[in-house]
Amino acid sequence: MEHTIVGYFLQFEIMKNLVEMASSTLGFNASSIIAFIIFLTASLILLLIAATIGGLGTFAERKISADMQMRPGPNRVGPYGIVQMVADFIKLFLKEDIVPVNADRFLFYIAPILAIVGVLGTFAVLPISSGLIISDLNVALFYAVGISSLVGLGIFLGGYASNSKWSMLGGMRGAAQIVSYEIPVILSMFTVILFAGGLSFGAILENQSGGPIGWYLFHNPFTFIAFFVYFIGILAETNRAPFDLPESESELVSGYNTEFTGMRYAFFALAEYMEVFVVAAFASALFLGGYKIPFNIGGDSLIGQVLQAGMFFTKVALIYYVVIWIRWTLPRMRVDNLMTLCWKYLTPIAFFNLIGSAVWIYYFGNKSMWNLIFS
Amino acid sequence: MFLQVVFILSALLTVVSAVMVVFTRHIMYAAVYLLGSLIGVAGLYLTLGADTLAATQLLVYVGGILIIMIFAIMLTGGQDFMKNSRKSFLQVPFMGNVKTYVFGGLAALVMGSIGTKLIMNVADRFSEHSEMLSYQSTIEVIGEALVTDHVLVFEISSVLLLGALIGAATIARPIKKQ
Amino acid sequence: MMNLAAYLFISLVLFLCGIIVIIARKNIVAILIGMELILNAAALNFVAYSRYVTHHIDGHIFPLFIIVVAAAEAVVGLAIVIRFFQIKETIHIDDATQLQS
Amino acid sequence: MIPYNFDVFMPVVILLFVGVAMVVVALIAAKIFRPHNPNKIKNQEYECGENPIGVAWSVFNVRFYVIGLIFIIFDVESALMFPVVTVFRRMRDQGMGGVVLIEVLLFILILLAGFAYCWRRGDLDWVKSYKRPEGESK
Repeated sequence: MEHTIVGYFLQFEIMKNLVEMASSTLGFNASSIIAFIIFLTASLILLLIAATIGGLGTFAERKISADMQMRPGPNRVGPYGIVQMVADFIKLFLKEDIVPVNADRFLFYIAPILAIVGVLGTFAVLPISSGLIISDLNVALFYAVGISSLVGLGIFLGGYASNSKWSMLGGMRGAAQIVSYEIPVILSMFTVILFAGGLSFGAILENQSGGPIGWYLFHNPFTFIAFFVYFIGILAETNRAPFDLPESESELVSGYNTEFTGMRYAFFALAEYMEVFVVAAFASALFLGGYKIPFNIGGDSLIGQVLQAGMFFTKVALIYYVVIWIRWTLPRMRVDNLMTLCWKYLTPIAFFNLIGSAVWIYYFGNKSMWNLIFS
Repeated sequence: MFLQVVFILSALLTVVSAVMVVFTRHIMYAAVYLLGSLIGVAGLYLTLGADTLAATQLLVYVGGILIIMIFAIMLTGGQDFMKNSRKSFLQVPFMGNVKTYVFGGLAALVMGSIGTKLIMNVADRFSEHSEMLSYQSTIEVIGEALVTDHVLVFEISSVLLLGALIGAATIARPIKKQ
Repeated sequence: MMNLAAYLFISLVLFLCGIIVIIARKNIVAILIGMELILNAAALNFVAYSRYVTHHIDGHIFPLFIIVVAAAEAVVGLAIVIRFFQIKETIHIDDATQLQS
Repeated sequence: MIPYNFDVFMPVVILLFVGVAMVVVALIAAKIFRPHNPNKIKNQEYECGENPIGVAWSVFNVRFYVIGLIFIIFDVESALMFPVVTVFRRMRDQGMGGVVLIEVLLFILILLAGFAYCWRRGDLDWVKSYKRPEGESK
């Protein structure tokens, strides 16, 4: 339990006393129940944060794109239009829910659930700060990769269930694209896991330090390449431009979510924006030092936790900005170029990285190239 | 306590989904119920302390096998689409009739009684008080086992995958236009 | 309630469902789905025995390779199904009577 | 040896349930507020204003399946590699690095052989071009 949020709370005397008190009043060991309550509260808070992040994602998207095209963007609702996302939510909440008469109703209902569950499942292992990681499983990365494959299934079933040609094309493309780019992404993760020697985020962040020199990005040439492979891969896995073929609005109306209205559409959009957040968080934890701050200012105290969370969100926001920047800069790829890029460029490069890192470990162990140069 | 709750939920999900796979009339629904069953089995693995296996189950089955099964359904399910209604999607890939279900039920009855008889032998012997594997995480133990004791099967599995890749790619390659 | 017999019983139910699917269905893809159920049942048995009886990690290795074999089997099986469909325009199992088209 | 503590998986299960509950609750709550007046035109699937012809569940191109099968082989490969790459550094520190490196390289190279075969035969190409002159037939 030591790598969970409950473990962090149990450091404090007051929590230990609370557990003892509850155990004595209830007559059995109450640590499980206390843990459940803490986990449930944390999960619900996280859900609110996630929904806010999703909303902020849409807002940031519109504001940054407006900035790049030199127009104001949303600016009517609230200061700088920041309440726009609430207005959007209310609008979507009040929209009529239309299920096409020829659609497959059962799959139409469960497709958004699959997409949301696939993203929310990964939130359990999100390393926000050293204490505020809800549960740092020993197979955290493996689990996250596995559970997020539900998103692809949700997109595919959403496209299938609509019984519309646009949706079907979008869903097929989405599934093919998401599964294809999973391979370079996983292989780039291997490059880091080889050096970290563990799948939990605690192990991955253990050897990284606050400064850029301690990051895995600049650990050696192979991880440097792996970062870019990973970054391109996550753009495609989350259906972001220039890989937004499943919902390319100029050819496929809106792709797999053409027939979804109101809240159902909102859940697909939310899942997409939250997934961008999650993969950006993983990118920051794997390659950019995650929540580590230089010289470990603050330590394990509460201030340290806040600083770490701030560091984490800053890095994620930067990656998020780059993702949006790319969207408004590059034109969309053609589908054959997409597959060529995945299978003929990224996958061989990722394999080369994996082999190279394994050889590096064999000769130099865990030493980074700075260690080798300056020693 | 929590262990029992997860066990009951996973067991229910597994069994109900498996039964629904048997009785649904729609091949796509069968695949979706299979998804429920697979997730339930992953939950059962968790209750047995096999976290690596649960993650593998999710990654390979849900992310891989299920998706290509749905691909295969899409690639085979749609003949006579344009002239028939969507009824054809339910009927053309025959999902069985009463006769076959009777045979299947009889076979299941026989095997089920034999299996129950076998299970009865161990019914009251291995209870929940027997201790779990004392690994915090199975992944490192499995990793060590894969490169030491079980290295041969590890390498042979790669040969198997190579054969499957080449064979399937050769079989499924589009027919060239004559 | 959580003991070996419970897991074995769940595994038995999965296995029987797979058997019924294989016998009753006439759709080749559905038959492959039934085979996945059976392979899952076998893997669950291994893990349950390793947890309650042998207390050894080998019970976790075997399901890993069962999953590998299941993937290989699904890939090749579905490739054959798709090829069969391209030639015969059907995936009814009773139409698969000839080895050579 | 630390005993296996199942409670660490609690948030995973909770989050999965919360995810399902969120969708269901939001849809049911929205049902109270949202209007509901369907008509025949509105309930059609969208086809740019035309009346939709047929259904969308048609037979797709087999290249989706080819991509899927290459993917699943490498998916399984990565599922097997996850435990191995996790212990690789530790095994090297224990002095078994060379053996494990050779094993891993063998594993990857065998699979890369299949990958190279698929590449050579053109299974990785989305648009097939057999590069055969127009008049020539096989």
